Amino acid sequence: MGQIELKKVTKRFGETEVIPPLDLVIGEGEFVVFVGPSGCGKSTLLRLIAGLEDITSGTIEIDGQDATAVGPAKRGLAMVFQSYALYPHMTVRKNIAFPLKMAGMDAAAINAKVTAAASVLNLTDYLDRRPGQLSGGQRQRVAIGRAIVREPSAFLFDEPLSNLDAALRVNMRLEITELHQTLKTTMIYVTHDQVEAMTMADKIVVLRAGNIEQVGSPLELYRTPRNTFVAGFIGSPKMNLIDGAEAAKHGVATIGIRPEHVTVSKDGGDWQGRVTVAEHLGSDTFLHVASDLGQMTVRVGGEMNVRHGDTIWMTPDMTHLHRFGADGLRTP
Amino acid sequence: MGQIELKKVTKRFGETEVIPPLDLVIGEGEFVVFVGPSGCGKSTLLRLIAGLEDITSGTIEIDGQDATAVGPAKRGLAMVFQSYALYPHMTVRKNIAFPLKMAGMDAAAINAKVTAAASVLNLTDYLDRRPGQLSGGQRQRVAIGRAIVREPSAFLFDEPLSNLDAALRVNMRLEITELHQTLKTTMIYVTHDQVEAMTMADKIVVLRAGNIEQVGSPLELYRTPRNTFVAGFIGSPKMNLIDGAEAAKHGVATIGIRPEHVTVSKDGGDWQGRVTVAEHLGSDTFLHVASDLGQMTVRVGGEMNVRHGDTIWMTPDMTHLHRFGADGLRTP
Amino acid sequence: MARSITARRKTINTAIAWSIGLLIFFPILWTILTSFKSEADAIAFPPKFLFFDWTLENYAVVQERSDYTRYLWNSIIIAGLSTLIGVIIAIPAAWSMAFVPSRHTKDILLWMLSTKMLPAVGVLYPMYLIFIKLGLLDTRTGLVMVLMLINLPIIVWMLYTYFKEIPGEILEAARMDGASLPKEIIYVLTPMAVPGIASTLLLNFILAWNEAFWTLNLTAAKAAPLTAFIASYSSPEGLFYAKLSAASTMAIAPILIMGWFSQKQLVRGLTFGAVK
Amino acid sequence: ETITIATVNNGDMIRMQSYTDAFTAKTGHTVEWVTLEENVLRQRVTTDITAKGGQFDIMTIGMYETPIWGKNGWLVPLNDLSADYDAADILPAMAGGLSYDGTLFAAPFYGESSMVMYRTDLMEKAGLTMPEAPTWDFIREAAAKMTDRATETNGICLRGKAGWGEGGAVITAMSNSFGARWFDMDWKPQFDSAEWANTITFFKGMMDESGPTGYATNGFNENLSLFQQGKCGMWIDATVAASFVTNAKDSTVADKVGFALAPDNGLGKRSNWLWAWALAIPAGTQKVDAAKSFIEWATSKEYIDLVAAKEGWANVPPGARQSLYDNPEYQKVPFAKMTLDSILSANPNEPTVQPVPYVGVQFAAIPEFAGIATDVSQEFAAAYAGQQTVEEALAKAQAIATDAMEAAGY
Amino acid sequence: MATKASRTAARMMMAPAVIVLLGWMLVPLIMTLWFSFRNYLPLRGGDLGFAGFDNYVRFITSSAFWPAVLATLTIVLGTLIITVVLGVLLALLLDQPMWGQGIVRILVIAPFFVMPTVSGLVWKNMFLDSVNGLFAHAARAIGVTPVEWIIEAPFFSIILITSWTWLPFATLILLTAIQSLDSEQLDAAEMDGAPKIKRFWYIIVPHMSRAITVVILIQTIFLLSVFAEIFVTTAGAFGSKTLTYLIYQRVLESQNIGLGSAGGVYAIILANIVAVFLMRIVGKNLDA
Ligand SMILES: Nc1ncnc2c1ncn2[C@@H]1O[C@H](COP(=O)(O)OP(=O)(O)OP(=O)(O)O)[C@@H](O)[C@H]1O
Ligand SMILES: Nc1ncnc2c1ncn2[C@@H]1O[C@H](COP(=O)(O)OP(=O)(O)OP(=O)(O)O)[C@@H](O)[C@H]1O
Ligand SMILES: [Mg+2]
Ligand SMILES: [Mg+2]
Repeated sequence: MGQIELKKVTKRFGETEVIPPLDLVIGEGEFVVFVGPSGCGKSTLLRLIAGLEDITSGTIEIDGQDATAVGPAKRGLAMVFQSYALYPHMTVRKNIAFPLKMAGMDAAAINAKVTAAASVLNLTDYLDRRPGQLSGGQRQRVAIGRAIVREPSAFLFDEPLSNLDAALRVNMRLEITELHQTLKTTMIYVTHDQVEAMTMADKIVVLRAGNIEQVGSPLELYRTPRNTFVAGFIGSPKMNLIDGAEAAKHGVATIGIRPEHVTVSKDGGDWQGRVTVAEHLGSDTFLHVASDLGQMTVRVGGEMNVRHGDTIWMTPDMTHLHRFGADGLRTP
Repeated sequence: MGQIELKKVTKRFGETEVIPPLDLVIGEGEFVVFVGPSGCGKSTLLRLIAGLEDITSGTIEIDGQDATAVGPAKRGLAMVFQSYALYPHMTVRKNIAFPLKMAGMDAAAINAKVTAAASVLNLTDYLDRRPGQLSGGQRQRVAIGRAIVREPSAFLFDEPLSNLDAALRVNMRLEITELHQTLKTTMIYVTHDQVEAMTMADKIVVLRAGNIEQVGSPLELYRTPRNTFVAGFIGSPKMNLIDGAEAAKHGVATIGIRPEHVTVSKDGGDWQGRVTVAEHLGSDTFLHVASDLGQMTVRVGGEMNVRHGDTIWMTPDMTHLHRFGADGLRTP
Repeated sequence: MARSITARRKTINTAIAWSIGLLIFFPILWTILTSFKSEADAIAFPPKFLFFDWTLENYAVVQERSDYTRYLWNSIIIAGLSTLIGVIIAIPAAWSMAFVPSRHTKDILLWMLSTKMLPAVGVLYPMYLIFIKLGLLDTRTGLVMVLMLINLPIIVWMLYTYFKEIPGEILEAARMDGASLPKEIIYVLTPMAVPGIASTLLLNFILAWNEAFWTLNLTAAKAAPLTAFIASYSSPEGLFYAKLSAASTMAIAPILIMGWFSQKQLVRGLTFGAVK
Repeated sequence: ETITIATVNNGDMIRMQSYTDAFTAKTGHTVEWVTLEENVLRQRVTTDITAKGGQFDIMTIGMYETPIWGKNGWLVPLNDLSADYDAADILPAMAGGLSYDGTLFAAPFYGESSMVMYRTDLMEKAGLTMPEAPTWDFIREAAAKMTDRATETNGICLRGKAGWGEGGAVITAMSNSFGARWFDMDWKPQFDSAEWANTITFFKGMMDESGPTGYATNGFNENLSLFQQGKCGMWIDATVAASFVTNAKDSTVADKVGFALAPDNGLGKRSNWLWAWALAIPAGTQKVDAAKSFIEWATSKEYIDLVAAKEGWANVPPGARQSLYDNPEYQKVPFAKMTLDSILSANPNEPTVQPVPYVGVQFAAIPEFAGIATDVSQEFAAAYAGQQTVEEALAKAQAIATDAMEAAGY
Repeated sequence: MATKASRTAARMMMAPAVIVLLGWMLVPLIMTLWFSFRNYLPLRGGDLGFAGFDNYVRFITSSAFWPAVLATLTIVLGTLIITVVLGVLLALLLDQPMWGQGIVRILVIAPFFVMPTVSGLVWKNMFLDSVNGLFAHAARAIGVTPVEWIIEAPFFSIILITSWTWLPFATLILLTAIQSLDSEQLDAAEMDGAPKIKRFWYIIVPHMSRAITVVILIQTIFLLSVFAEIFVTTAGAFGSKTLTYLIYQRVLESQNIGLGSAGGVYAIILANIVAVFLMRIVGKNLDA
């Protein structure tokens, strides 16, 4: 239960093709994260899967059944929206019960399910409150509660944490991960957040302008980005991409090295540069460096005593050097 | 130009005292960041300095002159608001020109200044758009543009980046830092964001309930937090604070150790614990560990092959151990 | 802006605002006061403000002359039902406009409003003939229909601006949760829009209550509302200010009281999306 | 059966409403009243009768509508009323004005003419005596003498208000005594005649001298109110007003009022009008019998006796029946004789000095009249108010009337 | 939202409102058009045959036509200007801190609930009347000759009444608009050195522009058909006859349905000219 397969799915809004033909298989029980720049079609893709938008061509199969023409309610999927989309006029209990009521379940059964879901989500004490009386994290949990009672074959999340503040985001991230470990239901999760993508996903799908750039586990993407786009997109701070003569030395069009894979010294090394900004976080120091190879960012663990204007030397860790051809693709 | 001194400033809203008597000196050209939990009075303090609120008692001196009774326009300060507070019906050009127009400057001079500011801020192409047609980062820059054309003796920023998305926030952070380096004007900056506070400030002011808990450079605060509040507040992930027997061993009420100052091993060490969640970011791995000392967070550089449920050993780096007395104050 | 304003400023504001408020309210106040005067006091010079012989005689006379309660009841039924039916028809239309907008949505909306600009007198005769044909003259049914149609554009517009503020995601959530379209509207949209619907009901109730052209021309005895009641006082023999005032007070009192009680709702709804 | 009656909101009609129970007791029929202000009433009933809406079983209409509607066959003839009713008792002038082609189509509830009502005390103070039949010159002179702006005493109050039933009626009746007419025998409007110019000039001259401020907006009600407050020396208006100005409850001058015939100009026609509010049955109604029984009741001698018994003779509906004026009790009412004399001195068929093709004293009973007269009276009102000259007003009136008459195909 | 199913549903849900309104517009409109080409005189026996464009020509060439158009526009514009200007000022005032704000609001909103006939009657008889009106009393009390408001200033009188009715509406919308202004914008302007007056012109007024357009749109719709106020006060005399009133006279007083219908068609044309004009600005302002 919970395998979703997209076959040559396309989507146009009027004249503009938002999703060019796209194939994707999401396995049962997987936690799949969609990432990509704003406007690349993440939400659209999710909504196509949910059935909230018609696909222009292609087919969507859920558990092997063609679901292309099936209405959103019938696909057996549950969605958690960015704004949570709780029903503000209903209590938490009614919110969670709503899908069951729509399914015509009898009151006793509904009650049992709601109680169960509430206890899983630590909402038991809030069942009679309205969404307006809840904190952000609690609302988030109600939205999830509403999704889980339906026992969907897959959950769809569209940037569910983006409205929360940083501290809460960390907590909720952990909670969702735990939920996935408990339920083992397929989850499709859209986010902008690097950390969320890296920490939660079994599989990350990187999208650009509706195209899939790469699919793989977080560490796969971190270690072996398929092209410069993925290389630049995954990882924070961004990978330094260097082209020109330095890249040519390695026989490729572009080389990439992550900020954490560069050793910095004040005395000597491979590349020389001048610090433009030094960001001291205590735990780390980020140096933004102007060098002959262009603007670069490097990370130094702990505290390093450099300031704006200092000259430093950088030495890349060759084992972590990434090489890309003229077409942007990784060369082995 | 740009020294601001607060002497025994207090502020009450009706019955509630939001700012108890407070003294603070902000030196010329300094970049001062106010941090503190929500509702602690950061915005209020900023607005008192700006003159947008009357102070209840005390005096504010700007460049040695008593400015307590001076109107906001006359204090020579410029403010960038959290919502940017752009004038939605005016073009970018008119927005930036507005303070100059109010000052009665002639059209040619205004034009020259606006053009100059726009080119500094990369807004030249957008001068004829309305704020509604700009992205968040561009709006932010217009707000800054409106502030710099006045050549104020100090800038006041109230959480200027909180409405932007993560990637943009990083860029704008660098831009503001560079701006400060270029203009060398005093800046007072309110933020919630750890990273912003650490990376931008010359001096951080930590507030709690209107009281100043500590003032100092970011690294000073990171290295020698004056009390447990500051210790827990500065640094991300948070410092692990441990009390009870383990702290007693060190002869104090509480000890603190930052996640980055703990060495992790699978074989042995000081403290044993079980991993509840392992977050693999590629560049780092964050481990959330349940131990006898309570829930702890540790950071491991690069990739570490641990999973949920694994048992690990943690060894604190004693040179970075923080000790706090029963009153919460640091003991030397 | 939130700087302390002096008590003096506040006093001055209060004084000016109260004076203007009373000035605006004065005609109504004067009408109410006059309704308790004798005819002689009503036109006395200098005018008597509070110190006159208060009397209820005028109300007694007015009540004796015409059966106020029947007019009142007709007004309530006609204004109430026309508004209610209007809202019921308008909710689906406003739903469509707000949540499934097309290129023509705005055109349709503006077209609807433009139907309100037709001069009513110009079509009185045709309407009268149609009403005769349909046997609707002097029936509440007929008036309910007409007033519903007159107010429908305003109702649609108000609901549309309200609905637009409701995030579409909530309706989508309902759809994902298995709600059919009618259920989505009944269980989710309508309850969420209750404040908006309430103020729409209110404003249109008032407009229907005060509508004086069709209600006067299409009724005789059975369905005549308060506008017809007042028409029989509009120029009685002699200028009986006190009786005129009593009748006027009786005609406006119910709506005035209702309006005051629901002021907040009304104001919020009145903005037609003009205020975001 | 329940019959619906549309009626005007004047005092006599409202009094009749309060006696509805007596009717119900007598016949078992109940009544729904639709009481409207005069202008609104006229619109409502006209729309209803022309469109055959059938909303009313009885309509209150006047001398203007009755012949036109009767001619179109829209009214039920009333020539078969019961013997008790004594139709022959109806004053011939009234019966004549409410008939078409010899058939009575509406029964007069009350009839009226117009006459001079004056303040005996002020007249005395001015050192003048009001003759039984004054001339306009005398009236103007007396008005000037009685006027005292300091005490807000106006020598004369007349209607100037736009509307054919308001100022239009007064000026038309007055124009008759000046020898003016609306149309010549070829239906040509006559506002370009010297007689009309004289009429308006005289009227405006006199009113400017001695009339109240704002007389251009005064109608019957305003003048009544002024007179009752003692602000008018003379008032030439409907005879029914006599009972209001002599009623001590509302009038401060009740015991100081004298009456005289409407003035003339020595041309053989007086300036009084003739009007009746009458009850008629629209042809479409299903309840003819019930309606007839109501009319018979409301316009009967019995009703007059009922009112007389309850409220005194001064309050009975006047001007409809000869028998009322033969009643010695009624003859004691101060204005009874003058009312009858005034009614008798008006002749709808020969309203003015020169011959006219129309019937009606202060109106012409043709369908176009109301529209034209309203427009024309608006022009006159503007002239009274000084917004245009008399010549301009008359020229416009002529143009309006010519245009409308052409449109109507005369 | 935009699945095929939902679009189909949307069309069906829109249908009832559109159909009834279309019927409400078309049926009388077509009948009016039909009558306007007929020589329809009910008092002369009804439909007397085809009239060609006679009615149209007669209506537009009548001396009353252009003054009526002018009167209509005068009343609409006059009321709009007064209500918007005073509405803005009053809204500003009510936005200030004061005691008893709620009650003042109740006082101010009250006229909106008064039916036009009643307000016409009350104003005409109890205030504007030159003998017994309060204004006249006031004038006399200070030794001035009372003004004949309805004669000397008919437009003023009518506009006074309509403005009194609509000022509350304008005030309340504009007040809500002012209250929705982000106070940081005013703070920013103050920091930028704008004094009170300039903050009003540069920040508050532009912020209210959308609300002002809505006020104008709604009021115009209702003011174009102002009738009771005129009927009760001047009865169309002294040049205050609006197009609506003129049609009323033709239809109901002259009983010339054909002519009145032609007038109705002209009124529709005028209304549409105004409408198009309005929609232009409103459409733009409502998008923003
Ligand atoms: N209803 C629509 N009509 C027309 N274009 C649309 C519509 N919805 C989305 N688009 C376009 O489709 C593209 C993809 O939008 P989508 O919302 O899927 O992006 P996204 O990846 O979710 O972006 P974000 O990260 O900002 O949420 C965008 O260019 C957007 O402008
Ligand atoms: N105008 C006001 N009237 C009354 N209390 C106020 C007012 N403005 C602020 N406060 C109170 O003063 C305290 C400080 O508010 P302030 O806005 O300065 O907090 P802050 O530190 O900026 O918080 P945040 O981080 O959430 O912006 C809060 O408790 C707030 O409720
Ligand atoms: Mg999205
Ligand atoms: Mg704040």
